[in-house]
Amino acid sequence: MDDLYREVIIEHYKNPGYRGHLDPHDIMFADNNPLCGDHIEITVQVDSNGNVKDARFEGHGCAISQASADLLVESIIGKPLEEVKQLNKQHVLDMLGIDLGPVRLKCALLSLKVLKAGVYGLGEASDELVE
Amino acid sequence: MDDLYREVIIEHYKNPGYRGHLDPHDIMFADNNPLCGDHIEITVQVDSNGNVKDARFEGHGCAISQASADLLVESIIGKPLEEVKQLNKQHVLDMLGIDLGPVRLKCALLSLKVLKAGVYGLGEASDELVE
Amino acid sequence: MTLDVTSVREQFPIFQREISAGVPLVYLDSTATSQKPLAVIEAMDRYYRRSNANIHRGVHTLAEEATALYEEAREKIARFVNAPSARQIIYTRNTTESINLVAYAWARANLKPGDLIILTEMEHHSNLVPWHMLAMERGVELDFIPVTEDGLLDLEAYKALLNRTPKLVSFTHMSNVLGTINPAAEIIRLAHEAGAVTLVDAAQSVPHLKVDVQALDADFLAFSAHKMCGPTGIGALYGKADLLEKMPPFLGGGDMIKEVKLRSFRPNSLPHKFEAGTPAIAEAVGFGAAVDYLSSLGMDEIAAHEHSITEYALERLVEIPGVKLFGPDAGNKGGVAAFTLSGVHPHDVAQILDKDGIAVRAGHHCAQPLHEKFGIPATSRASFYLYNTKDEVDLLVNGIYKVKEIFG
Amino acid sequence: MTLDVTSVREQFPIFQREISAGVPLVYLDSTATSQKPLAVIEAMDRYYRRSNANIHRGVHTLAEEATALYEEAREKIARFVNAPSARQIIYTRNTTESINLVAYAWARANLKPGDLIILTEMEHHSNLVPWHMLAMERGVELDFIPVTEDGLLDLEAYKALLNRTPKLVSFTHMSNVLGTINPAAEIIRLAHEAGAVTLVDAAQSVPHLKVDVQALDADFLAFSAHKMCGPTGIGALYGKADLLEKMPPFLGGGDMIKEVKLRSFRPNSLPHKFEAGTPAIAEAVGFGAAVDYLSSLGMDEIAAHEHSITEYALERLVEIPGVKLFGPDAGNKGGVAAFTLSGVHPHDVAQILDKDGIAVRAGHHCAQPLHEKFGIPATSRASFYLYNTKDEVDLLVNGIYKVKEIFG
Ligand SMILES: Cc1ncc(COP(=O)(O)O)c(C=O)c1O
Ligand SMILES: Cc1ncc(COP(=O)(O)O)c(C=O)c1O
Repeated sequence: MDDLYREVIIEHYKNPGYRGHLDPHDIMFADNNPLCGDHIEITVQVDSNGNVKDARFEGHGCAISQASADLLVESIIGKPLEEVKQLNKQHVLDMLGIDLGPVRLKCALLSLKVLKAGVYGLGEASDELVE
Repeated sequence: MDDLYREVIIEHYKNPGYRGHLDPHDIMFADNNPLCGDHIEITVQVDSNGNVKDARFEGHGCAISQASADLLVESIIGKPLEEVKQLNKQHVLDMLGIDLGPVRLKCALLSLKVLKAGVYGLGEASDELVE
Repeated sequence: MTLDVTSVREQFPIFQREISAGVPLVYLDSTATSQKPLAVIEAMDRYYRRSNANIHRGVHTLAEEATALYEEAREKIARFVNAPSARQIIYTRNTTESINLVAYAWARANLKPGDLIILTEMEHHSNLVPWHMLAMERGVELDFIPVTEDGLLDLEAYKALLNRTPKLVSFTHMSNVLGTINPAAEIIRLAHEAGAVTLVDAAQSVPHLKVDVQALDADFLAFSAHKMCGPTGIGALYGKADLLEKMPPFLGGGDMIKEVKLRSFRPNSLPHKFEAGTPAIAEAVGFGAAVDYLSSLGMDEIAAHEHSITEYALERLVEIPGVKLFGPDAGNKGGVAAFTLSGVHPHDVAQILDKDGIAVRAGHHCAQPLHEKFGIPATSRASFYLYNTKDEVDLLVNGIYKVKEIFG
Repeated sequence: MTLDVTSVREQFPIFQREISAGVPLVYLDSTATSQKPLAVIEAMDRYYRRSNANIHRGVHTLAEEATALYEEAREKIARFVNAPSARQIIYTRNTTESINLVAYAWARANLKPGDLIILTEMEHHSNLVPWHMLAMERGVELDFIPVTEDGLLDLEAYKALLNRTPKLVSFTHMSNVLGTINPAAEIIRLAHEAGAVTLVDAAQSVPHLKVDVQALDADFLAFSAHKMCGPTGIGALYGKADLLEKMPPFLGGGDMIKEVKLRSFRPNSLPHKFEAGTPAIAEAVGFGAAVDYLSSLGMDEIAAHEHSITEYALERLVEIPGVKLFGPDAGNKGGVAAFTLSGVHPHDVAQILDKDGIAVRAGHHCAQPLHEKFGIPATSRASFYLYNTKDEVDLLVNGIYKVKEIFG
């Protein structure tokens, strides 16, 4: 199998564990990648200690964007929001375990961008969030 | 002496025979070369047979533009206007007897352009008059 | 005379490169930009090594040479599209700037609130956004010729739209997604009968077909060098002389003026009126070389070659289970095959193909509204040009089978 | 470290050419456009031979490479002028388009009839005509900082103008005729105190001096690659992020959008918002290579070299009877010597010098109002860059003596 599409990606793409929409939620944010139309919405519930109680993503797009979203959401459950705020690009790339050029990087990082814009309570998601 | 500045050019530049402004005149036209600021005005008197009775030029600019104007004015005196209308680029180049690139060509042909715009009674002088 | 593809390919140095060790390049993305033949690369190289100077205002040898090269290229381009005169060819950066030039200098001077502009549903963003901006700024109205299920313009609907006396009909000669070659001459004839001015987005037609602006009777026609074997950074706008002459200038600066005072200026004559500042000189030289190169092969021969590849590609692609093709069949279309593969996102298709050196594009191809119309966010697109072969189509087909396997 | 001119000259292939048999090129016209070093020519050549593809929207290897090269060049240019971030560098065609971008997208959105723009009497047409067009269209007012007899800006007059609360002060950092290096930081500081936005025409300064947009505190700053060893067809606009972000887009089309619907669009973020359509990709690569080349030599070293040549040239030229020099003395000026020779038109001077391979420019150098101020239609202009030598100055001086002889 092609190393670019490691089993983990195909697996999370085809059988995502965290697809859905939480209602009620404490945080919700959505954005799309203008270059290719990938779309990700993330909803998060926060407990009284400021930790992520639960989270889900909705969206459509390529295997990399959807698998990244699933992996990312999985990785934050139980974590303090303060820690989520510090997550960076490398966190996502480590989970994917592949090399990506600048265009596909945008697909991989869309969910992180959406998550951080939501957690920081921003009006717009900017690329600087995931540098 | 440099072949580009044949004696005829330097001579007509330094001692023009037809510099001046005719008043009254039947035809008057003026224009300048936007690329370098050369300026030529030509005034023409026409006799009852439609021949050029007299003509003069005024202006300032490089030796090539001013010598061409002097040579051109000299060459049309006595000629029927209909013949003047037919004059082309080659007429001027033959009198100058030199090779010119596209930029200097504009200097050399400015007087012909002005003359023809005047003779045809045009509002604006266009490069097509001297092609 | 059919095209000798082997010798054509030898003219393009990029085909010597490998995408990774042992994996040659299979370039199926010419609709985005074409590759460049030696003749074009070397013309620019030579320009910089021998003749580089600023143009128009210089008396010295290099300036004279550069000016001559720049203007000769314009003559070549004019002949290539059969413009009556080279002064009707305005150099721009690309098709996009050409269209914006019309939107700024013609439309803003001639249209008032409520005036109608007709576009089509298959336009590239370059022929949409300039009009969106105008609509927001000036209150002009936009309406659209619909696209049918099989990817053609609905000409009956167009005729109905014309009853609303549009001021401008602006449409693509060939769709960069569907490949549809629109009946430009007829669209223009009908527009003129209704009193409208026409703008042809010829970004995809001039590189691939013989385009004759006089036979089309186009008022404006826009194209880009980079899609027709020429360099990036230069394009052209053709316009009818009377329209161009009446238009106010667009960008102000050096070269586009006859005279400048402290508080006023007089614009220069055509084409210089629309070329402000130091232009893309080396790129014009390259553009001229591209036109020479294409002419030397023959546009009819190039079109015939592309047609045979496209026909073959459509045949082979349609056989693949899960592949859905968009656009008309080969009879009505240029060398473009846009498709979806069920269950796999186009980006993933493109990326897996890339591992085998196969370059296709994935996305909305700057035609988001068209994709929306078809209810899909993106397609994969293979496109063909003079240097492509049927073997490359086979490699594409094998690659798609591999994608299917990975996504099981 | 002083510049090793011999090894610099070896990097410029054009110096191997002869203007006619046995007559080498003496290029004294870098203010119009500079010559190009191998590093720049080869970077573009390599781009076309190896990596050519359309950018931003592509997934395949070539598209990824081209995108990376295009964006890396932007980073280099940003560092070269010390911009806080690469997204504040907008690629344009040239300085002229950069200024027009500000005139269209910033000024048309922010200025109303009666608002004042301050320019100077020494501006290039590129920093005059866009404002003339705006004045005619929108009724803004223009006023001018006067130039003194010795070619400096009259700063007292400027301070008086500032009392009229201008909205914009737009001025050249270095005059392309007088060579005057204006005190940009001070002009900007005073403008800001008066509440005005500033635009620096840096077409002549960025190639020749170390320019730091943050130290200057410039709001906008415009320059061209072709004057700084880079290719034609590309330039840049630097802008402060908050200004650029608030501006509406200028040209509409592909790449400058986030999303397009049939009747509306959302603009992209910086810098893409201002880059519509396929950009000058190879040219960006060449621009990046030019900046690398200049940086490798050191801008301070380049400026020092030019200064010593200019000092020598002014000394020698002033000795020639009939020669009149314009502009301040070497202390206040860049590598430009504009002059008249009594009784001989500058065009004739330039043409006779050209016979000896000496390339100087003659005319109004796109600064007609300045020439009018000095009461002359044209000047001859010799200009110097990193590759020029004192020997070349001597050839120029000998050539002028020859002109005098011919016109006897
Ligand atoms: C001071 C100045 N401003 C603007 C320009 C215009 O530059 P470009 O022609 O590259 O747009 C020039 C170049 O001639 C210049 O010298
Ligand atoms: C149909 C069509 N129109 C316009 C364009 C825009 O061309 P450019 O990016 O060269 O301005 C393209 C290219 O993608 C196109 O395919």
